Amino acid sequence: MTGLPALTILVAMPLLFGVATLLLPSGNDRAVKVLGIVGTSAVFVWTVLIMGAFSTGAPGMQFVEVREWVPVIGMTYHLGIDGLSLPLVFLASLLTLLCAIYSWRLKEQVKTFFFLLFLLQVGMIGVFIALDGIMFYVFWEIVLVPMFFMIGIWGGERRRYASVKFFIYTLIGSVVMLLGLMLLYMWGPKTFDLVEIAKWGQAGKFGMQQQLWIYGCLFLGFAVKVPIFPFHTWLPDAHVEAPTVGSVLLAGVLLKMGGYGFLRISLPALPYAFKYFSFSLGLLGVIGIVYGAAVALTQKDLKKMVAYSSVSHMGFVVLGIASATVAGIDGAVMQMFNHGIITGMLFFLVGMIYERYHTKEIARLKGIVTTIPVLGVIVAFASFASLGLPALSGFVGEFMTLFGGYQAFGWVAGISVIGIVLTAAYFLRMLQQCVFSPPTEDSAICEMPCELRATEFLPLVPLMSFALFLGLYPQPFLAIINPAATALAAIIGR
Amino acid sequence: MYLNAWLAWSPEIVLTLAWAGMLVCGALWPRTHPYMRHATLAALLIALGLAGLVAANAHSLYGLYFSEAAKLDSVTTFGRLLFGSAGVLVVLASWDVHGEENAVEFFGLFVLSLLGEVVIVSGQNLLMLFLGIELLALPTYALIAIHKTRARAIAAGLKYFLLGMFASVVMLYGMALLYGSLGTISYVHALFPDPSHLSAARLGVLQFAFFFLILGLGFKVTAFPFHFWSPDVYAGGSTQVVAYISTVPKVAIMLAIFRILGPAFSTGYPIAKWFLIAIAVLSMVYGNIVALMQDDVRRMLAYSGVANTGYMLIAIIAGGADSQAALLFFLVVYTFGNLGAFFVVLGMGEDRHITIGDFDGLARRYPVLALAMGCFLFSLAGTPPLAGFFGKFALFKSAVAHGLPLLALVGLVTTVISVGYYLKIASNMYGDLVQRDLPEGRAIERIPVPLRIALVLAVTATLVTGVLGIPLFLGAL
Amino acid sequence: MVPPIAFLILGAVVFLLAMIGFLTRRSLVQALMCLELMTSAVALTFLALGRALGDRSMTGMVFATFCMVISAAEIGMGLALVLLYFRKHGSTSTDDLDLMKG
Amino acid sequence: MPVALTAALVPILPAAAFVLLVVFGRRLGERSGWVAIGALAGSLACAVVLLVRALSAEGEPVVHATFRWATIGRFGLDFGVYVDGLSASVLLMVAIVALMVFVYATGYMHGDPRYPWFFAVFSLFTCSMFALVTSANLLQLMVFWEVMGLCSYLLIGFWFEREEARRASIKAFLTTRVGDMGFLLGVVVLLARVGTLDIPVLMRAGETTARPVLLIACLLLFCGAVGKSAQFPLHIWLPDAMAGPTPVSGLLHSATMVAAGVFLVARMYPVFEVSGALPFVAGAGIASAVFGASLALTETDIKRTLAYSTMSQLGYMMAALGMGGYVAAVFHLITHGFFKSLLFLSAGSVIHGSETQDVREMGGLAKTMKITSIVYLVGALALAGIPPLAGFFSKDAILVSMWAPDAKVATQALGHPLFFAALATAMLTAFYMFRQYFMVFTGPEQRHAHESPRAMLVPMVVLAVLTSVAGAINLPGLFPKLGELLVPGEVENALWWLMLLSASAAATGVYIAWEQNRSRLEGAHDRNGTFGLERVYGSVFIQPVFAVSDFLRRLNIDDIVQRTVLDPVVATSDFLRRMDIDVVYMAVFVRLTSALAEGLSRVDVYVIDGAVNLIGRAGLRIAAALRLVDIRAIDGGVNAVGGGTAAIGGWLKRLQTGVVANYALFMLLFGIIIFYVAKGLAR
Repeated sequence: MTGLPALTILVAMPLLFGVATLLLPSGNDRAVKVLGIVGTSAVFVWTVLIMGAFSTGAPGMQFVEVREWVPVIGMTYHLGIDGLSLPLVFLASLLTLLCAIYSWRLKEQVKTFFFLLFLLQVGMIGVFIALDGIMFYVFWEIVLVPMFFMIGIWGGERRRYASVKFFIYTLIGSVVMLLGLMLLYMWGPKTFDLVEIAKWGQAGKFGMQQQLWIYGCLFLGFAVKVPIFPFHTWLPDAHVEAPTVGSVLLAGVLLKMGGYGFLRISLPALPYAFKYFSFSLGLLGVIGIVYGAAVALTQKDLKKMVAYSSVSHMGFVVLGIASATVAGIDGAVMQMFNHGIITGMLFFLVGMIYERYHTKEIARLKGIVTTIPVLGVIVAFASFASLGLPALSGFVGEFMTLFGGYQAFGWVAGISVIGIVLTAAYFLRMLQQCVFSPPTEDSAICEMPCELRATEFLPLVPLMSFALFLGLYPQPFLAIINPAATALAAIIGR
Repeated sequence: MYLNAWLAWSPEIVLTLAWAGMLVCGALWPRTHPYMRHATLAALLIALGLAGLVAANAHSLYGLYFSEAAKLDSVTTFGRLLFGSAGVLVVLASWDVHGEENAVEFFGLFVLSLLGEVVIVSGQNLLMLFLGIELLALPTYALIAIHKTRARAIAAGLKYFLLGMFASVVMLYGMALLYGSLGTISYVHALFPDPSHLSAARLGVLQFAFFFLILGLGFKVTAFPFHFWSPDVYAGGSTQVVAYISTVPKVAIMLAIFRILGPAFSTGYPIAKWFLIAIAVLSMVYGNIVALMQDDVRRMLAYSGVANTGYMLIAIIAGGADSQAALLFFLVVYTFGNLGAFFVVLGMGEDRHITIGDFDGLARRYPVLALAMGCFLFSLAGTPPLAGFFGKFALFKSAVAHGLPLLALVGLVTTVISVGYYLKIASNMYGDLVQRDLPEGRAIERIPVPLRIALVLAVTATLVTGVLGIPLFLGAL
Repeated sequence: MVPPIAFLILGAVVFLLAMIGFLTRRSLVQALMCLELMTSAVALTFLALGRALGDRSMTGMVFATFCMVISAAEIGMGLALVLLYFRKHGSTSTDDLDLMKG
Repeated sequence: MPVALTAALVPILPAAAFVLLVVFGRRLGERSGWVAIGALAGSLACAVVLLVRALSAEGEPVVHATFRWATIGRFGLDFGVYVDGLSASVLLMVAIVALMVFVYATGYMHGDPRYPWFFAVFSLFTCSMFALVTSANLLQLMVFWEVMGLCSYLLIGFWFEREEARRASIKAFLTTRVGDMGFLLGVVVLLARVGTLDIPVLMRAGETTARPVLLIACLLLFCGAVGKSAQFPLHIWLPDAMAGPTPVSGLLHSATMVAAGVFLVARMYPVFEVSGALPFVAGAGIASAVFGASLALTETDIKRTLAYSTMSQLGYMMAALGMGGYVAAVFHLITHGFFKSLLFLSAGSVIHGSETQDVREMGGLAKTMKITSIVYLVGALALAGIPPLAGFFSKDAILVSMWAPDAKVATQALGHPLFFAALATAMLTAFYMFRQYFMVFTGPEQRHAHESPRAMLVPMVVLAVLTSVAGAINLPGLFPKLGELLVPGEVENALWWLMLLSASAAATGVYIAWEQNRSRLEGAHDRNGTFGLERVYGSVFIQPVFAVSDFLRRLNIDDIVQRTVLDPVVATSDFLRRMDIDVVYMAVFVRLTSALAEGLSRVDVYVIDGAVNLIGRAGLRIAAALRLVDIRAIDGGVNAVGGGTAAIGGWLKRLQTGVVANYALFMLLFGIIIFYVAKGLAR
């Protein structure tokens, strides 16, 4: 690994595989699928290798590649990875691989699909390893296009509306974020190199007023992506219409880009503004937790319920980030990872249910555990993981963000426990109605064959293992995040 | 020196010769008509090659020529290459349409207008600018009107002509006033001097002069209040010509504007600056919002053109070297994106309005065409990693860097609006790729091979500029 | 000797009148004539300015000359288009609203 | 075997059984029960070893071994095992009871289609209780606390085909979760303020941390205990939890779920002591004790009656803890574990045999179910506090602790009212238990019943024996082994008069029950509703209590919760869902934008094109007039090649110049306006 530009390879690999997908002769779907799985596996293996070579104790960037690129616009070629980004990169490669496996039974437009999947992976991984503002933004936006097509092509009935809404809504946020990045450039060190900008910010060279303005601009971009209440309204629509794989990656990885942005850019570059707004941000996080859970409680559509649960869960991420304490940041990254794992699993499951019952209406789904015991049990498992049951990974992140929130904001953070209770309520209600219930006459009927296929079961296994393992023993994972989180918290002085 | 001049302007000489040859042959031997397109293409390719050679010998050939009336520099070279390549694409797109009928008129006029554009870009005084504009404009009036079947094309041409002439004359009066108040028409150094050297009366006259000048130039680039002709003409004219006039002339004039307004402009002439800012903002806002409501794709593209003009004006207002680089890059992006989009419309059929609904299910039935259109749309919308993003990014960054963050904000927000109508087409094209619950769109006749080549070239240009071209363009210039 | 300013005023007045004519005339040909008149007014202005400024490079005169050249080309083009239009639509009943919409 | 491993094995063995049964359960079939039992037996053996060690440890912890579970900045969370006298004794009780219940369950669950799944979850349930008891870290304790909640959810809802089971399982999970949120916050506060969650360190937190902080933290922790131990007002899940299979109730009500709350307070006792939270604990405890007993009075479901008695007994323990009766509470926890599991298992046997849960439909079962009736009697006597059964001693210890509270935590002024309330409750307890006993086992036989299989009877008998002798572990003054184990060096004094008093209170209760039963049998025609209340003589005392009980039943706290908490929450959620801000956004932004766009394009269409059309139409009129005047001239002109200019003019007048002139005008006008605006801006 040493000597090789590991991160360039990491982000180039999916791109090359994507192009290779396009070059395959049309008509041979099987070959495309094999290539898709091989490609995503290769990326995953490479990620694991990087993870293995990553030295855990060091707080700084590793595998750094830095080069002049386009000096006219102040752009550098700067890649690097640290404890914040590594888990998210891992998440992105893992979920893409699982999505590729899950898509084994895709029948139409296979080539397009896998190309989009690879393109999506380029963006997802790129965002987390880019250390240049422009590269960051480019990867950030690259993600939109394949997702737009995934929703627009394989989506549900209102896919056109949903895809355009998704695109435009998130774009509004990100263009304003782009303005923020430009202001960082203009008022800062006249380069888009995020490391330089962070140094500049920590040296206190941004004026207070400047910091507030830039923070506001960046906030909008990140907030829409996370999504932070009240910028979350694109999420349910996008999720409900998106195909399974789209939902998995949307919830699993795309939402994390917002939280990551706060940690990577806002906090190190704008410590004053971050501190200034930290309470408001935390409050928004708490509101998101309670609000998302409250709205999820009466949803009639299974997928929409899970979508709102994302709003609630990402609220914890926001709370943790806002606290800017070690525990909060640790917890936020942990929670991002967990949410990716668990909600990804839930969306896979919703997809499987929909495929079998042709409905996502909670009222019409009954007796899953009696018809398909394995599916039912896994749904229950995922639900409990999602509602933050201790011993499963969701709890660890929630606890740590809550702890960080308490350290920073005191009792206000405590309000979020209402959200936890409500989360339990809507998941249990769903379980009671759909899974642990006898089938009735008017309930939807499972189309044969009901049993899970290997390509469906396989993606669930690693997700379940992670949910369990990280819940039982999070230390190895925390050891990766901790140095970076400690360094970040030190900037704010918490 | 003479030899140098011949060498330096050899591309234009080749084109002029080709033009003359085409006219003579066309008049004498009607059998040569089908070969006019070949001649044009060859001439363009040769001219491009020569332009490249000239650029390679920049150290000995760059400089002022013809009593400081024309300047050969990197901007001129840029113009030559861009106009030439765009010209090649347009010729390919017109290959069958104007292959035999009206061939002499069409290709002759076309070459003439290209020459006009080079004059505009290389010119160093107002007279050259005026001549260039007329040389460009007069052929395009006719080109719009030349159409095999469509009666409306002539009406459109007439409308374009009358309004265009009106704008030119008003601009001409503005030039006269400029001459009167400044005492010179040359902008080799700077047309607008430091205002402290001018008397109050002259400054007063200068205001009128500037207004008239911008009216004339704004008309050609379809800036906001001077754009009214463009939707009508775009919808009425023949598509390949519309593709041409929506891009290349705009590029030429934009470059000219950049040359005219010197460094003193942005600090010394606040009224002029605010005038341009107002025009830019209104163009972006108005163009994008009205485009959102259009159903006819060509009208939509016309309004999107208005909006893009607004974006280009941002660079002009910002001024400075980085803005120039940004502008040049954006112009390339805009040219290929817009040309490509019009070519797709051309490929979908000439006989009637192409509406957004016609794109329903295009991706399923004509995947390559849809892919190309998607490419152009996303580039125009400014989505990374396509070229459009870097173009817009560079523009907005230059605005921020020159202390105009709010202007950049307007640009960014209106970009989002623009995505609305671009995506409407994209989602129509791809909406029923898998689920087929939508009505069938329009059936398409076979797309001629030259047009296909043109499309492929445009796609390549869009992709290559985006992915690889950034350092090339932004770094080198 | 008449001072140059008088010619300038004359040029401005003619330009303005021609412009008003262009804006109000309903006849195509009249509009073309108005355009010609405007061009002439500009040419006059250039000449007057050239003299007023005492420009030795004769910029004003050159400009005025080119004004004439262009206006000749312009009227040729204009009439050709008008004629073409007339021919196309001559024998059929014209759908003018179509034209209005472009 | 190192002692740390021994301690770790206690929860690990059932956990292994859980994994084994989940994976191979289907293949094992009904053998899976024995797998679970085998694992549990191993745990029991380990627990015995631990207790033996604890007895010789003289107050020092037997085991304290940890590993780093998570590092959060400067905070380290070390999970592991920590066993001292308290955990060792509770562990043994849990192991014994659980083993008995497991054996019982092999009989009870026989033939159930989800038999392996039942034992899997049951193992996990036990495992989490073990792990909770041996936790070295408060967060670890909380983790298993919640896992136990999950298991209770799964077990209560085991027969999810029944609507009530599903409802009850959700209710149990959610209600306890409400309390758990307090627990969670308490843990957060402790970690933030004390800086550690290691239980041995936390127990000395009073030395380093301010009292108000600890008070808040302890009250929050206590919320969790209230939820788990079904204390007022979070007790509502407990009666409904009867919807699960009886072995579940047997374990849940004695050794695991509800015991956890009391254990938590006992575990954190030093902190509670310092913080000043104990009076609150006492208050909540005694309220639950009285409340539970009163609710049990008018209950007719055999298991629900027992459930209310659990609530009441747990209230006792809490109250004892609150009054400083630490040893008494743990003592009662242990004895209660035995006799309550005994009672539930016997009740299960009764239900199994008579196939009803309503005591009014039973009667005379002693004839057919002899063993069951005997062991039930033993349990009932123990619960009522009749000497020399275990319940008598432990209840007595509690009463002692109230009469003479620990001076550090409470005064006698607080203790005496509590004492009398507890005494009255003891009498009520004896009353409702024996009323139930008489109704079920004596009197005329109402339906055919049969004795339960041996697999069920054997554990019951074993438990009955244990119930009879368990009091011996802490005979006040004679053999205070438990007290020595828990609090070395402190000698509890026995109050003989108090023993007498409590025994006689219990006896009074039994007597009233007997009397009432007699009167009931005499007027057998009136068996509905209130047990012929009006005929109870000598009930000057009991009458108002019944009235209160009836009132409480009518009040229906569930309904209140439903109306005051759940309904508004659901309504809010529904409101939010309907009025999602998306709608507002749509209204404000999208509509605004599209209105703007519409408006602008109207400007284009109507103002500009409209003006154009207007003029165009005017032109048309003129042309029409022209046509009228000289139609031939025009036709002629049209047909003539390159016709006269006038004709062209006429043509184009109609068509073209209107548009052009207007466009040109607009260019000028708009341009001038913008220019002047710019001029204003420039200034």
